[in-house]
Amino acid sequence: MSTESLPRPPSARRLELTVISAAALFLIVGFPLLHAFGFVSTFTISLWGKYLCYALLAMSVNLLWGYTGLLSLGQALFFALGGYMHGMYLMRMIGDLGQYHKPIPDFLVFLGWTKLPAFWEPFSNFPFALTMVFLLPGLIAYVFGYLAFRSRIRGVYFSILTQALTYAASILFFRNNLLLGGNNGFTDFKFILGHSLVDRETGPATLRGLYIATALTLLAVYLLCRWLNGTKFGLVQQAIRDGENRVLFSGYATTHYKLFVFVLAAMIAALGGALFVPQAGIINPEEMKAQNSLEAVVWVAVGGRGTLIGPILGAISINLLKSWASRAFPDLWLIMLGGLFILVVLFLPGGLVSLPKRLAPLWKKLRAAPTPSSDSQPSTLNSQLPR
Amino acid sequence: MITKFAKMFSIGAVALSALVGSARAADTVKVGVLHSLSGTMAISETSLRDIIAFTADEINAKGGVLGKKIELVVVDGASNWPLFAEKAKQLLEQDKVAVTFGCWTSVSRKSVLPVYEKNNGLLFYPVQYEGEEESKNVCYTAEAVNQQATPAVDYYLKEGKKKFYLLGTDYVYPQTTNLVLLEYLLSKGVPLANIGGGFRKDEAGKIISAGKYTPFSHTDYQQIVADIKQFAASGDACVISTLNGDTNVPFFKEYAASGLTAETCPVVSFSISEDEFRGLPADKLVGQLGCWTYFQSLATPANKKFVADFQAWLGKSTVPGIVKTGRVTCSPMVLSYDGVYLWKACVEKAGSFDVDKVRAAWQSGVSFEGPGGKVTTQKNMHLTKNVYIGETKADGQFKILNHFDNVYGEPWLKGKFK
Amino acid sequence: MSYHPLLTVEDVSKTYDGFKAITNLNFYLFQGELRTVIGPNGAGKSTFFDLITGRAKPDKGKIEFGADPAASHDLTELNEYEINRLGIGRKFQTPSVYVEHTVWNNLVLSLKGPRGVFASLFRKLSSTDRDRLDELLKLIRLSDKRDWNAGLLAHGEKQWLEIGMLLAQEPKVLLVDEPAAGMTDEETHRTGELLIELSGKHSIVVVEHDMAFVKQIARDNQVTVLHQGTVLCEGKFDEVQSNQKVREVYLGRGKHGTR
Amino acid sequence: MNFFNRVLCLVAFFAAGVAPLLAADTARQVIVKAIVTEDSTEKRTLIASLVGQGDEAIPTLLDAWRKDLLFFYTPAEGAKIAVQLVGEKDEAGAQSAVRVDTGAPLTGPSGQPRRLVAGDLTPVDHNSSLRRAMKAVLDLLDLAAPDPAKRIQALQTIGQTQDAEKLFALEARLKLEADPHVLRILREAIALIHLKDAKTEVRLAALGELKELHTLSSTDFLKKILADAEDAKDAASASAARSALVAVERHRSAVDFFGTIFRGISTGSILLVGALGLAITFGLMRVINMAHGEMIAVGAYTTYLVQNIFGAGITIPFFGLNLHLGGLHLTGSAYQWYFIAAIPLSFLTAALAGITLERTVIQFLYRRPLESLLATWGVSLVMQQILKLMFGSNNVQVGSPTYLSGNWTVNDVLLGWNRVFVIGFGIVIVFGMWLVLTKTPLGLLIRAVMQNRAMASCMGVRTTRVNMLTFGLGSGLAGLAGAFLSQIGNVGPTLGQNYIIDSFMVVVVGGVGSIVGTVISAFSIGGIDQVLQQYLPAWAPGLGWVPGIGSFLQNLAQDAAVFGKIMVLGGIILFLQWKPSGLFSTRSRTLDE
Repeated sequence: MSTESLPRPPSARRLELTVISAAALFLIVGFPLLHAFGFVSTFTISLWGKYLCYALLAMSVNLLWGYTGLLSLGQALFFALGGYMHGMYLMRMIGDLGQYHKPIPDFLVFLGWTKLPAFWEPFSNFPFALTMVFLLPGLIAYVFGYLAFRSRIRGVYFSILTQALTYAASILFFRNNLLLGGNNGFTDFKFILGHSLVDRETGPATLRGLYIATALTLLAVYLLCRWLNGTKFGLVQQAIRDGENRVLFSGYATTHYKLFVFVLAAMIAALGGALFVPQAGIINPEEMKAQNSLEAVVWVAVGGRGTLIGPILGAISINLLKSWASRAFPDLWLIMLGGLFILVVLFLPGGLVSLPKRLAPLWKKLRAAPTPSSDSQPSTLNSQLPR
Repeated sequence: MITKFAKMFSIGAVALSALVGSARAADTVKVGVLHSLSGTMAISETSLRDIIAFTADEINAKGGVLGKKIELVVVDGASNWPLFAEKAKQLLEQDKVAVTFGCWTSVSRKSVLPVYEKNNGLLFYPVQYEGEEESKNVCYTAEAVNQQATPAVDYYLKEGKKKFYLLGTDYVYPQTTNLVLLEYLLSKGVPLANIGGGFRKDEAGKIISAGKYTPFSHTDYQQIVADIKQFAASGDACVISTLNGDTNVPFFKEYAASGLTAETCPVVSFSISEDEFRGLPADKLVGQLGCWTYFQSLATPANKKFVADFQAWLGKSTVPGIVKTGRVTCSPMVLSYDGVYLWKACVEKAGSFDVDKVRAAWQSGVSFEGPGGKVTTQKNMHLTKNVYIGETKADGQFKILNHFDNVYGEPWLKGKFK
Repeated sequence: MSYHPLLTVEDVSKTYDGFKAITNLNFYLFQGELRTVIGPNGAGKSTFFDLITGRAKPDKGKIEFGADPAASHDLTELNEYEINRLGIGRKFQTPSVYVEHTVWNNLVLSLKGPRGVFASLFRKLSSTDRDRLDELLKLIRLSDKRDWNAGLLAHGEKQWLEIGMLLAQEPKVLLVDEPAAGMTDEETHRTGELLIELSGKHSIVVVEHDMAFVKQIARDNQVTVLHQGTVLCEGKFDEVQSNQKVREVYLGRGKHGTR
Repeated sequence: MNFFNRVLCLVAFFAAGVAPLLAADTARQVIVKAIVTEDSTEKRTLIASLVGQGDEAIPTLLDAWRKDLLFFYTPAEGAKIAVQLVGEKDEAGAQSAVRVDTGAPLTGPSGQPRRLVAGDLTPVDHNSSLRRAMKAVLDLLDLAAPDPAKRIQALQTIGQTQDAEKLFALEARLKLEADPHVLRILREAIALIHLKDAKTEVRLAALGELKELHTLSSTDFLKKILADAEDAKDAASASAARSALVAVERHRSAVDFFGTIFRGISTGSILLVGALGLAITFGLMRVINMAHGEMIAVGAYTTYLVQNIFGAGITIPFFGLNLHLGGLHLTGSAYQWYFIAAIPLSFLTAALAGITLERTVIQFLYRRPLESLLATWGVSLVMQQILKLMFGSNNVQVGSPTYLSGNWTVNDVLLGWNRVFVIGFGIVIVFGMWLVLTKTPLGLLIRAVMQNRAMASCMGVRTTRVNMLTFGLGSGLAGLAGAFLSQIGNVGPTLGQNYIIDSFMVVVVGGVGSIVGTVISAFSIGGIDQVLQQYLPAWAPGLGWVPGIGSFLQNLAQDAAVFGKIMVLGGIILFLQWKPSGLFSTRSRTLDE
């Protein structure tokens, strides 16, 4: 079913489609090609790979917050859980090439273990690990979401509780006794699906492959969200954001819808985390701190919540800014970042994507020329943000 | 839509051009500094950035290394481990630094280790650590467990202590240290009943490690101190603390409030140096012990000069955001300082900045007379150095009680004392 | 009327923090009836609707739905959406439409049909559905504004849209809370006409303040007067209007008759 | 003990005291010998030989030694002399010097008394083993010390060394001792020494005595006796030791129980003072202030500043400027007042910071709670970094005033004064807040505005001002919390992060908008946390039955501090199933609550 809600002339839609296709083509094909021919360094491509993983995390936050009005501060947890599940596979692939040259992961050796704990066994199998990437975060999201939504915990209470969940999980994962590496987490990965991550000859190609996989995943998630938006599900989702009670009185079991979105978002975040781990080279409990969730929320806010492209834009631009500022102004960059968040929330609630529209009148005044066609505004959703 | 993407890519382009970096001047050599200047670890690591800046200025004033001035490339790891790995890649792949001085926590070292191994870089690591690692791409100027923990236990045994309470923050260093200490204490005839803090068992129920572990930033030590108080009630007890960073403050405040003192039940802490002391209630710690390879109170001329030079440098330093008052020197700082000089010595011995040649020079054994005494490089990438045991004073300094000279740095201790 | 009521509310009480909103309320609604409920502010009209629609749970009493006593549903056990799915639609006092959605989509969301997650993902609108929506749009006179965001509509238009949404659900019982508020006289009249037209097919409960409007729609139908959470009296509009007790507590206090 | 034994002891006691005298060395000379010798074992032996001597110089000199008041003085004309510096310092910092060996004033060549400056001299060294030896000497002297705490410490040391030679002195003391606490330790010390007696009946009697006393400090000795008796197949001793141990363990579980209750209350108080400010800003105003933790930090840093102003002053670098705050250079009890002065000041600075925040950011976000969460998070990042730039990234040192140091021990249950103070303080501010909210015009306005902003505004209430003041009050309470937390934990730029999540939990569980709920939830969470910390390790072995992961769970439960916290958080989520709006919810009839 199409919503037929946006009265946009076909030309604007075509233009948007062209731009997005061009960008996607560049990110998926062009960029790796540049790397393959040596115009882009491996450092840059794996850096961008990480940014795209963050974009996946931002997409998941946006699916919840931007479209359903659920501000989850637990997305970092699912991101990290996905990372851990994939990380367990990668740890098994190290084989006996670790510091101790033992067949079990290094941290187990220093904890005094001599054989692999039973729950580690199946993670040598990639399909199993991949299944767990979706299954475990999905299951946790399901149980937590079921309990939270059932008792009608919403708004800021939901945020606070998800934050508490993340916090509880992070302190649990910090324990070495959990046998998941404690503070050190997983690192020193060597192989993924038989390809070396560290070899000087083949490593760059593996990283390029990972980058392409990430870009493709991002595209797939983008298309998924786009499709979702077009269905009645998308309508219900946004209706829940704008007035959940009304939806209830229209006969929709909002709990089921929210639960579905929550689990879906958890899985998207987990997928992002799973792709992140081999490219970043490490996963540890820091990754699931509530601050990371908050940061992802800020990417969405800066990019533009409730839009498809906003979160991607926000995640990439903020991380670029971070990479640059943490080096150029090591003492001041946190102030800059914090200040930026405040300013965006106060003065640009629509985020970066609303900037062209915001600037349009100004542009008009300056040029005294017709606006770059008012129909290029993305959708009414962007311009009129709900509370 | 077009404008959005134009913006996105203009940002990208700016960043890319910034990342590619400018051409290198011929008469300098780039040296990376990779510490956390923000986030939780900034507490400790900022001082190391300062001391390296000082050392670089000192060396440059004397003509540099092989005639080249040191050009520092300082990056902020921001206490974020993936960012550490990213910054390490940046230093090695973009900036092409000759050597990096950096990391504090084990996890940051572990996160950058693959990067250094892959790019064949060289990392100097200056902070006491758990051992169990020996990478040819890391120069461990740090104290190994046998240069800190076991000497402290020896000292306690000589003092007639019979009961040992093991307490630490839950991360690799305390876990490994206590694992080694458990073996060591048992090998010295201390019965299990006299080791406090709890035990960890494997699936067969065999004890594999000991100790009480609290999380990072833990604030509530009431119950643990009450436990120690009971443990120490019958006398001759001591505490071996591997508590990290700021958890020491609530621990010692609670410890003092419970009436436990250095005379009834002393605590030896492996993570409190003069620098950490600046945030601790020193009056509550008088008489507690520390064990390091350097103390600021060392009364050697070399050390006195070092301390004075550093203070003078601080006075006129232009490093942004540097704290100038109330500064002290401590073991990780001195090991960073020694590290820079050892690297210089190795480079000069090798006659080249090439990592393989510098490593070969290191492994051949190079010595340097540092503020803490002579340090000598070893084939296993560690350092032989002097170990000192000191007693804390109300002014935040240590009174040196005992010293062990030229202790060989041994990273692999597990299973050695069975 | 010998047959079983469609909606049975018996001996129901509800307290909020010691405030007795509803006390021992009895109310019966029959198939096809158009019932008007009046009462002063705080008489418990909204709470009454809340109890029926599942927004609030009664402290005691019975609320049942279904003309067949053997297959009736206990509404106190059900959620808002479950009650709605049984065929009880509610129009709120303040217009509550999806302000971020277009008029069309507001109706699409309300259209009778499966409400499950998977149906919403994969089911498409049929041409019958479209015809039905177009028809409704015409009825509520918003055909030319079908692509407007509902938030941009005037107050009265929102009321109409909400009525349209209610109709799209094709409920058995319509609970209508002050439909005329914010409408012009002409619109009010039209609303009244519509409600009258709908009665018979649907059972309708209207809560209203506007006495002219009440008079218009009540006609020969029953009017219930609520006071302090309980039924003060029930009867034809004229009977009620002339009831002494009612005059005392309600009409006597305000301006007589209309506002 | 029979007469013969008593005589023997008497002889031994005197022998110990007289022997050095016979060797013609006075106590002072012995001490000088100990000072001079390089061999630490000999030092200890010499010090130990002072035991039981009546010379008054012993406590004075040993005490001076321990306090670094003994020095080596090397006159131009000869060998170094050990001296003690006594009396007031004059303008040059010099004090009069007394020779350690004779006790006479140190004189110059012409016989005039010399005055020396401590800084010019080398202090005489000591270390902890030496200090322990000194302490053993002093302990016997301390048996008659006026301070009961000192007597207890002396007795414990004597008892634990199980030195039969000191029995006589202890028994002599037994007749004089009136303080029941000291008496208990005294009896324990005697019994411990008797445990080493050659006679079985004496040992059995001692075991009976220890059973009656059931002191915690006797545990290890009893365990040893039990093990020895079992080895020697001495059934009588073994059973006596076992029953004494049972008594001790029973006492220990009582101590643990009451200790846990106290710790639970104290943890609850800390949660409470941290959460009270939030109960206002979040509970009443519905503003999610993620910078609440930084308000706590502002309060803590204010305490730090006040401490420094009472002391030597402080210079704060800030964006290139150096802000100098002069010190009052107070000493002694006047200085100790700094904490009292810091309490209102930390309230004021944090309140001021809160009002600034409200005016600049929050006032625009009253209707957008989720966005206020994001903006205030940005504020929290900025504030952390500013604190870092001003005070450095290191933790700063905040000392405890003397009246908050130490503890009050009731029947082996430790009650730290700082904890007792926080509990009292928690009660005071809850009461104060109740007064402000219910008995003052401001409170009335606050409640009016928070209940219905529009209505209050129509009634002529200046809502913006009330908002500002309410937010200021909430932030000020956070500042107060900071002042107190500085007594318990560390003071650093990220201090607030440690408390923020807990504080939110307390408010959510208590029911938003309810002060009573906040109080009850703080104490419940604190209590449960402490109970789990105390008893989880004991329950841990019970997890062994779980197939496959039994030992895994056992190990995990060992980390009681963490596992307890996780269980509390899990419990909160389940609790909210039962009461979704917290313990005490203010039910609302409006649609979207």
